[in-house]
This record gives sequence, structure tokens and C-alpha cells, in this order.
Amino acid sequence: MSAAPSATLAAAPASARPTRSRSPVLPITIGAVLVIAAGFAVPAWLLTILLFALFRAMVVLGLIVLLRAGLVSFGQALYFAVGAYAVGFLSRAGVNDALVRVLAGALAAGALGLVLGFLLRRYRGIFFAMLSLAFSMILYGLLVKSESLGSTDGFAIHATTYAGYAPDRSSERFALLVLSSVVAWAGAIAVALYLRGTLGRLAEAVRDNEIRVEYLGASVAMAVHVKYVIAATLAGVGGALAAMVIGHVDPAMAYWTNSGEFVFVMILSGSGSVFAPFLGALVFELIHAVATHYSPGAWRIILGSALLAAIMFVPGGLWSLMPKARRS
Amino acid sequence: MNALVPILIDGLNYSAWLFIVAVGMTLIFGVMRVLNIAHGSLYAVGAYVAATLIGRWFDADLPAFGSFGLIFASAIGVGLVLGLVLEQGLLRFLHGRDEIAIVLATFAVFLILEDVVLLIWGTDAYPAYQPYGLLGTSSIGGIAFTNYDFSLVVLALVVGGAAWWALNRTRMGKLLLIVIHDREMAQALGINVRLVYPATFAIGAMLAALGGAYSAPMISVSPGIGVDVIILSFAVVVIGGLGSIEGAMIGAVMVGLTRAASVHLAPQFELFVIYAIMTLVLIVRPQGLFMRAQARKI
Amino acid sequence: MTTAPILEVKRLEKRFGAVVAATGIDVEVRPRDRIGIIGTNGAGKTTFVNMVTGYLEPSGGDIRFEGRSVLGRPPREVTRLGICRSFQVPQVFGSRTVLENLVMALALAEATGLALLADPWTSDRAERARRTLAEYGIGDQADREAGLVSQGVRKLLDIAMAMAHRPKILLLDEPTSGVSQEEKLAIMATVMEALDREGVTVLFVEHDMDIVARYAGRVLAFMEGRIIADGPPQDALNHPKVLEVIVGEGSFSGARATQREPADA
Amino acid sequence: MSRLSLIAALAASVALTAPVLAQEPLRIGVVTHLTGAAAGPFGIPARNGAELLIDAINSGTLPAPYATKGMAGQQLEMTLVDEAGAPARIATEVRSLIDRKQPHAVVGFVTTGTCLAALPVLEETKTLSVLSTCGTPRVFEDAKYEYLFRTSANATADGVTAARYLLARMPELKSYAGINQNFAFGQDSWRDFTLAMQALKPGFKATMEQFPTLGSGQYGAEITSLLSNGPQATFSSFFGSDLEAFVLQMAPRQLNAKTQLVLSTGETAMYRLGAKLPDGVIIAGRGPYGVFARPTDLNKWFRKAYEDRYNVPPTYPAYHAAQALLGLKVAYDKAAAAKGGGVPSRDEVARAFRGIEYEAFGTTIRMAQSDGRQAVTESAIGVYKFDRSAGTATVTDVTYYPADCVNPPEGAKSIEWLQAGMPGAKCNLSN
Repeated sequence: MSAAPSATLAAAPASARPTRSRSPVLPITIGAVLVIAAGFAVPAWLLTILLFALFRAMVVLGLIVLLRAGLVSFGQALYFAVGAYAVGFLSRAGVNDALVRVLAGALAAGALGLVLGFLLRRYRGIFFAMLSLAFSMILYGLLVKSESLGSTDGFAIHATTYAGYAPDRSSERFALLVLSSVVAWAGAIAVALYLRGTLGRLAEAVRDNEIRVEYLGASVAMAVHVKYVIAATLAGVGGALAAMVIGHVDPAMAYWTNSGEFVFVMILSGSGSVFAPFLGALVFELIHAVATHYSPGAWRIILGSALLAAIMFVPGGLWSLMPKARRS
Repeated sequence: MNALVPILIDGLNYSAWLFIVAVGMTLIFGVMRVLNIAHGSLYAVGAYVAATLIGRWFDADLPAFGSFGLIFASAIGVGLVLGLVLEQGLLRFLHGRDEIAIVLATFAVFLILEDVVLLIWGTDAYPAYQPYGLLGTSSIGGIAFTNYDFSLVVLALVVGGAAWWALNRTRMGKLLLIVIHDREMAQALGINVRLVYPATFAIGAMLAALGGAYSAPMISVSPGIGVDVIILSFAVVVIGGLGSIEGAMIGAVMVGLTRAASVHLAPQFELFVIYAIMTLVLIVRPQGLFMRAQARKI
Repeated sequence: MTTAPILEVKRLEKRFGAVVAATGIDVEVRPRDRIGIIGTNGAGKTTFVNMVTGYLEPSGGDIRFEGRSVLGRPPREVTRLGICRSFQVPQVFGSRTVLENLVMALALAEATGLALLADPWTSDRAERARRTLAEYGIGDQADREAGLVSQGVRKLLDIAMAMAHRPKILLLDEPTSGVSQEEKLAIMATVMEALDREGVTVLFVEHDMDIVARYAGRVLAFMEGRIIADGPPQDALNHPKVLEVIVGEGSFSGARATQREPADA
Repeated sequence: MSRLSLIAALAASVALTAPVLAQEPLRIGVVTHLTGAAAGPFGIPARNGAELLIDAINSGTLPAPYATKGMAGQQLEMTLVDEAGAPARIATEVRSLIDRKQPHAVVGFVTTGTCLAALPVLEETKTLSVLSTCGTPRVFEDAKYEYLFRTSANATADGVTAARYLLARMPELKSYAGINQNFAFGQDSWRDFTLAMQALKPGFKATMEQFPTLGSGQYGAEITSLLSNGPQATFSSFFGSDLEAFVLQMAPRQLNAKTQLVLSTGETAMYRLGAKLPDGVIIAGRGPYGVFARPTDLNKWFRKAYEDRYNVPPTYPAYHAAQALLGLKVAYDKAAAAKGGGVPSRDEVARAFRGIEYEAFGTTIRMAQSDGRQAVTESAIGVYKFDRSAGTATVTDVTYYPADCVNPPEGAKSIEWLQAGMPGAKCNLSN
């Protein structure tokens, strides 16, 4: 009866069950500390990959919140770009503080998500995907048309400061890693707690049976809307981090292929845990680095093959391969 | 000269091109529920094969009009080979998986084919301009129009008419219509999906390749030509209603006319037109223009 | 019959294009009524249930609950007012266990606003859910996935979930369809006993006239979108039209009823 | 199971490629389009130009005065990076190049979006960089750089050149229009051209501007619109396959007979289009390169070496890349000479690079702007003519504009300079 569009993808393994779930705070904190510690040890190129994986994972974290409800957005680049351009506008106004930038990215994207959510919450399946794509392409068109924002060239972002402290060039990357890790830590905990709550678990209920949800006195539209805003906010945070890490914003951030990459990482990750996007994003960046390094003229063959292999052989995403998740 | 006439002419020419490019995508979605992102790659491969063959043809000084045969031959060849390879080699194994996984699989195919095209044909553009000039020009209101562009309209009508005839007047087509409209009924009737799917995908792939092959003489075939085609086809197909041939036709005409009007009257909006229409249509009719909303039984 | 009606339906109408699914429906329901709704397929029974619970918007007429009109309210608001329902095809969360289904239902009934962010899985709630499942006789199925248990278990779970809101009125849409003849009576016995404890007003759509006769204190007979009989079972079931059209078909429908699903929308 | 071993293996395979701190050759990163639509017209010629020059420098086969082997005596080792893709992505590729290879210099960049995105990375990592093309004036107008040089002129010069030439040939011009791709380069080119037109003829505004989507390939409606609007001249900065498609679609419809076409990067497509590009179209090529290059010994050597190796004549991106590497060699050799031999440091090379003037393959490069980091060169423009008897693409009526005629003076911002009517421009035409 309920043709859940993404049933197999979203089938959450044991960790999503409401059985005695332990607090997510400790493992996530350990994860964040490990990432920061890695920042001391790894070479510069790996640090870059970690930074990219972290901001990408924030967007994908939002996507799995949607995916739990059976929804896949092909337009998450919209909020990613909004978050990035929010940092861009702040940078132009001379505001370079990390916290302000992250909050601005989150707020701008979240606010837009709140508005568009009133429309998108009525859609499901492929129509949800396509309408979100249409909105992202409209933003892309607007940015391309904006000569004052540098059109397709975009513009540069000033270096980030931390409550008045401006790291020198040698520690600038590491400071960004600490920032990204702390933000990711907060985001992952928030999402983990949300997914444990009634509203969060409603996601699977919505995917399974919207009518029953309504007849239990809950609003499907509201549940979807909340998820949409969460996903938008996280994408905005990811975009804000990206703007700071890359030091530049441009309209390609809103282009549909960018959305496609986020969904790619989501498929690669699986939705079983809030850790999954981080693992998936890291693997994606590594594959990408290896592919562009060994065959700069044909790296998409490698990337595409990796994606195909993931879809064919690891339908639950990489996380489903982790020893702990395999119990179910 | 009144702006209306050129808008209509340009709009219909562009609509015809859009329809040819998009109709294969809607057919495949209607029958197989596969939103094929690799559609753009099939378009590109069709264009490259046609451009290569046309180049050789004219180098060998063969009769000029024969090049039109090459266009159709390339489309059929590319569609058959790639269509069957993709369906039998990949999509067959993804039956029953959710829509998004399949969309992503075709996205992967798109990524791979983009580079395969690059490895085979390199980065240089391939011109195949000769057929474009063969048909001459017509003057309307003192403005010259290329007859090749008008031939697109004829081709679109032929493709649309053939699709209509095949779906409504042949046994196989009627079976496809049943599959499109009522999958459970189709299964109950025991329609052989193992036959229907490869055939549909091959035909859809041929149509994509035909779009590319027929465009090759108008454009300079170069890397990346398939990317925009994907998004244009999406828009046309979503506007018309996924899986509806007549919807794709209406969608193409809407987008084509609006784009032409924008180019003539308000060029600064050209980039937005298609997404604006898509958004408006989806807001007003979430299922697209030609799809019936499906009521849920409880 | 001096108490004020809990539910009043006046001149209710529903048209789908040219098809008239309901017309001129007038019903007054009193607290603790036990009303059986009978009629052939397509007579308008489920349409009636759907309109009362907000799933379908009537084309005309009014529905008043405790004196207030509930027209235009979506199902979730109607539910929160105290009108709940079960489904002909049980609506459960197939990928969750039976216990989780009920815990979720309880959490949604009990939490509002920010409390929705809290974990629904409290030991108190789990305890109550297990107890309820035991009362419904499906305690042993608690940890099985709801998509995999038998239709009978799903039917009971569906009703248990509808009861999570402690409704004042419960509408049961064919509570016994799709289950074996032996299970039917067991289900009705379990359900009616539970409902009696709670003092809920019940309307149930039913094809099996034995069950109607046994459990209904009043019968509404539908035909072609109209109510053709309304009264105590012995009167309504012996109404000539009812005898001819509904009972004639229904009294032997045990075997056939199981095949009838999915029935009219 | 060791699922993590996959990640470990991937990580290890990347790690293995990190350099074992080789001291011998100078590592040069070359960034250009190897894939995508810009590869054919720009990226590949640029790669060829770079490759050719690096080999010639290594073997010491450049003509005098550059016939010494290597840069400051050091051999060169080239690493290619693909410039195709989203700017943010390229910024990462460049960072990973720097992290892994620690190149002594990064040379290249064709498109403005990618180059602007990569600049913060290059500067942050203190990488000596030479932009070969990337023509936007924003590079040095928006920010200050220590280790960045650009050896080709600002794209502003192209708009000024086209406007001056067009008005010189058609002094009575009554109307003009533009068709440019809807992205930064197209918008900037059109803005520069219209501002220059208005500087030369105050109040002379375009009658129409078309901005088709980049890569759209279908220009039927735009051509109709130009035909019915009927401007006497039409400016376009189209390039690559879009330019070829536009020419193929407009030629049968005789657009070129109704309006004087000005193709500001037409030079890149002239050999490929051949007879398909109608005679009489005004074309330019971002400076005196390719067919416009001055017939010096250096140019003759470059043309011959390029044609021998790649079987096509070099276009301006090849010249741009070659002269960027040549500038780097001049700076290295100068810095080495200044310290009396040995390999100069990055800071010494950067100091030596500033303000140099050197003879390159197309013309003389003068690092005269932005504190000696930005080149000014003369510019060139002419009328296309396909020589049917010889079967070769040629230009006639070529005009060279001195650098000070088409470039803003040191310190002036290009848009402000154009809006002010190009004050201080010195035009003593030579041919």
C-alpha cells in the first residue's frame, strides 16, 4: 500500500531502533576529538581532505534527516550556496568572526528553508526532488546574473577570525579544522538527539504511513517542514564552512551537479547513523583525490564507477558495513 | 515587423528540438520509472557518432543528402548498442530498488560516459556543418530562417506522431500504455517485463541519440554538450508530467515559446525562463500537466 | 434518550463529479452508543467515516461534535478533539515493531510542542504499551515487525493505536474484514471489552450480520449514499430493503468478505 | 572485517605520491583546462604552449637571448592540473597540488572564475604564481598579492581595442548590439566594450544585448532577434564551441551581411572554422598573438616548433602560456645573476620579476602595472579573410594599438577609467 520511495535506502539498522539507546554525546565527542587530534598528525593535503569532508558531511547530515522520511532533495546546493554567500556578504561588510559566520549561514539557509518549506512539504518522491532542484537552479541563475557579485567568477572571502584572534598562515588551516569539528560535533549531537525524539522518529512513520500519522493527531506537513528546515540549516552551515575553507564563493555552488554530489555522498554513506555522513564524505574525498591524481583527464570514470559499485553492492551505504551496524 | 511572428517561429523551432531531446526521457520514465540522467550522455554520444560519420562522408565526397541517412543510422546504432548495454548490464539488476538509487546509478553512468566520450573523441570540437546548409533558407518577413531548423519541426511531428501511433495502434504500444498507467494491471496481465524494459530503454536511448545526432550539424560537438540537455529534458518532462508523451509535447511548446519571447522581449530573463515555468507548473499542478493525481485508497 | 447528542450529522452530502457518494445523511449519536453501519460495497459507509474523521471534505451539510462544527478540520485536529478511527486495511508503521507502533501512538497523543523533541521511549510508556497489547491479546507479538505479523494482529494494533488518544468516539472501519471466521469473533470480543472499559462511543462498519446483531445497539443501513434504515438491530435488519439488498448478501458473506479487500475508497 | 582497510589503502596510495623532497628539478605546476568545453579552444593550446616551452628551456633550444639551459640553471618538471570544474573545486585541486608537490611555481589559468578562486590559496601558501590568461582586472584591483604575476594584459584592453577599431572603420556607426555568454567573462567583455564605445562617443548606447546561457548551442532565436533589430554592428565575446555554433547558425542566415560582426576572441576559432567564418568579420585574439604576432625570430621559432609538434598553428592561449613561462625564466635568470649564481629563493625571484620588460613570442611584455606585477602589451585586431587559393585563414587591415592607448594608466581602476572617458590614453598608431 505505502509505496515508500526510499524504503531500502532509509531502512535504518539497529542504531535507529528505540531500544535502550545510549546517549550519543560521548561517541560524537570522541569522534570530534579524534578528528582534531588527527589535525596535528596528518600531512597538509590530508588536512584539506578532512576539511572538505567535514563541510560536505554537514550537508549530508541534513539529507539523511530528510531521507529518514523517504524524501530526497536534489536541490540542497541551494542552501549550501545561501550559507556560503551569507559568509560572502559578511566578509564584504568586514565581519570575519567564525561564530557569526556560521550562525549567519545557518540562519540565512534556515530562514529560506522555512519559507520554501511551506511549498515543498506538499511534495513527495521525484516531485520533491525536482522542485527543490528547480529552486536551486533559480538561485544559480540569479547569481550568474549578478555582476556586482562577480557573476560566475564569484568573489573571495577574507580569512576567518576567532573572537578577535586571527591565526597566522601556518595555523590557519588547523584553526578551520577545529572550527569545523566543533560545528560538526554540535550538528551531529543535535541531529542524533532530534532523531531520538518523537518528532525525529516520526520520520520513519511518515515514510511508512502518512495517513496513520495524521490519524494519530500529528501533522505530516509539520513533520516534513521541520525536517526540511533542519536539512536547509545544516546545508547552510556546510556552505558557510565551505566558504571559509575555500576562501571563495561562486554560483557553481548552487548548480545541480553539486546537489547531485551531495546525494552521491548520502548514498555512499547510508542513513544508519549520524556518523555515516562523515565516513561517506571522507571516503568520497579520498576517492576524488586519488582519481584526480592518477587520471586527471578521466577522474569521473573512477568516481562514477565507485558510485555504481556502492549502489550495486552496498545498498545500505558504507555505514552498513561497519561491524557494529551489521548486527541487524 | 511584428515581434509575434519571429517569436512563434523561433519558439516552435526550439520547442521541436526540446521535444525530440526530451521525449525519450519521458518514455523511459513512464514505462520503467527510471529518471535517466545518462540521457544527456546518450545525446552527446549520438552527436559525436553522427559528427564523425558526417565528417568522413563528406571527406569521401559521397552524395550530400546521404548524410541525413547517417544521422538516423547513428541514432539507431547508438541507441541500440548503448541502450541495450545499459539496460541489460546495469538497470536490470536494479529492478525493485527505489527510484533515487536508480537515478543515482544513471548519474554514475553519466559521469563515466562523459569521460569515455573525452577519451574517444578528445577535447576538440567536431563540426558536422554540411547538412545544415543543404536545405537552404526561407525568408519570412524579410528575415532569413534556416530550413534545417524547420525540418526539426517536421521531425518532431513525425516522432510525436509515430509515438502516438505506436502506443495507440500497435499491440506492443497498447501493452506499454497499460504499463504506464497501471503497473499492477500490467503484472496481472503477465506482460513480459524482460522484453518490454530493454525494448523501451533502447527506443528511449535512440530518441536521445537522435536528438544529439540531428543537432550535430547545427552545433559544434564538444565536451559537455550533454549536461544542459539533462536539465532541459528534466524540465520539459516534469512540466508535461513524467511519463506522458503528449505532456512532453506541451511542455516543450510552453518552454520553447516562452524562451523565444524572452529572447525577443526581455533577454535578461533567458536563463530563468525554464525554471520559472517548471516551478509555476509544479506549484499549480504538482503532478505535471498531464498526470492524474493518484488518490490513495484507505 | 435525554442526553445531548455527542455527534450530529446533518444533511451530509458528498459528490465525486457526477457520482453521489452520500446525500441527505442525518444521524444523531448519543454517548456510549454502539452503532453498526451496514451496506453493500459502494453504499457510502467508508465515505461517511472518511467525512466524519476529516479525510474527505463533504460537499454539503454539517458535522457537529459536542455541539461544535468540525467541518474543514483535517484528520489530526479531528483526532485531537476526540474522534478516532481504525482502518479497513490496517494502517500501521510496517517497518517498526508492534510495540514501537503503540509507543509512537502514545507519544504522539501525549506530547505537544517542545515535548515532541523528547525521546518517546520512556519506561512508563513502554510499560503501558505492553500492558495494552496484553489486554488486546497480542502481547506475545510485541517485538515483531508490524509489517510481518498476521492481519488479525495488525487489525488489533490498528485499533489499539486509535485508542491511544483516549477518544470519545471511535469509528471502526470493518474491524473484522480480511481475517478468518474464527478470528472475527475473538477480535470483536477483545475490542468491545476494551472499549467498554473506556466508555467510548463506537460506530463500526461491518458486513457480518451476526456480529452486527450481537454487538450493535443500533444499526445504520446505507444504500446508494443514503441511510435507508436507522434503529435497533431487530428493526433495521428486518427492514424490507435491508433484507433484500444487504442482509441477503451479507449473511453468507463470511468467505467472500475475506476476498473483498481492498474495497471501496 | 577490515572495511577500513579500503580507506587506509586509498589514503596510502595518495600518501605514496607525496614527493620524497626531490631537490634537483624546479617543480612547475601548470593549471589549464584538460577536459570540458574550454579544453579545445583554450586549455589544450595552453598546455601545448607550456609543454613546448618547458622542453625547450630544459634543452636550451630557445632562440637567443634565452638559449641558456633551464631556469637559473635548474631543469624543470611539469605537473598538470585540470582547470575544468567548479571554481571551488579547482581551488582545492590547486591546494592539493601545493600540499603534495610543493611546486616552485604555478603557471597557467585560463578562465577567470577558477583563477579568482585559486588566488587566495596561492597567496596563502606563498606560491610564486604566473597567470597566463585569466584576463579580469579584478585580480589586482580587488586584492594585493606578493607572489602573483600576470604576463598578459587585462581583458579591458580587448573591449577598448574593439571599440576603437570599430569606430575607426565605421565613424558613422549609428547602432550596435551585443551577444555574449551569460557568465562573468561575457558580461565583463560586454561592459568593457560598451563603456569604451561611450567613452569614444558619449551617450552612444547599445540597441540590444543578448545573454544566452553558456553552452546552450542553440542561437536561432537570438539570431532572429539580431536580424530584426538590425544593428549596424554586433559585438560578441563568444568562444569555443559556442562561437563555432553561433557562426554555423548565423552564416546561412546572412547575419554577417546585415551587421558588422566583431568577435573579440575570434582568433581561437579561425583555423578551425576556416571558410565557414565569413570574410569581413572583425576578429581579435586577446593581444598580438597567433596570426597577429609580430614577425620576430622568437615568433618564427615558436610557430614552427608548435606546428611541427602539434600539427596546428598556435593560437593566443598557447602564446599566453609560453610567455608566462618565459617571464618566469627571465625572472629566475635575473635573480640568479643578481646573487651571483645558485638557485634563487622564491622571494628573490618575485623581487626580480617585478617591473621587468622582456621580448616574448608575440610582442614585448612590460610588467608595468600593479607594482610591476601586471603586464601591459600592445593589442591587435583585424578583419578576417579566408585565402581560398592557399586554403589558409588570414587577417587583413590589422591595427596595433600601443599599450598606453588601450590600457588604463598605472593605479587607475579599469571601469572607473572607462567611465571617465579613458583619460591619459596615448595612441600613436603604428603598423
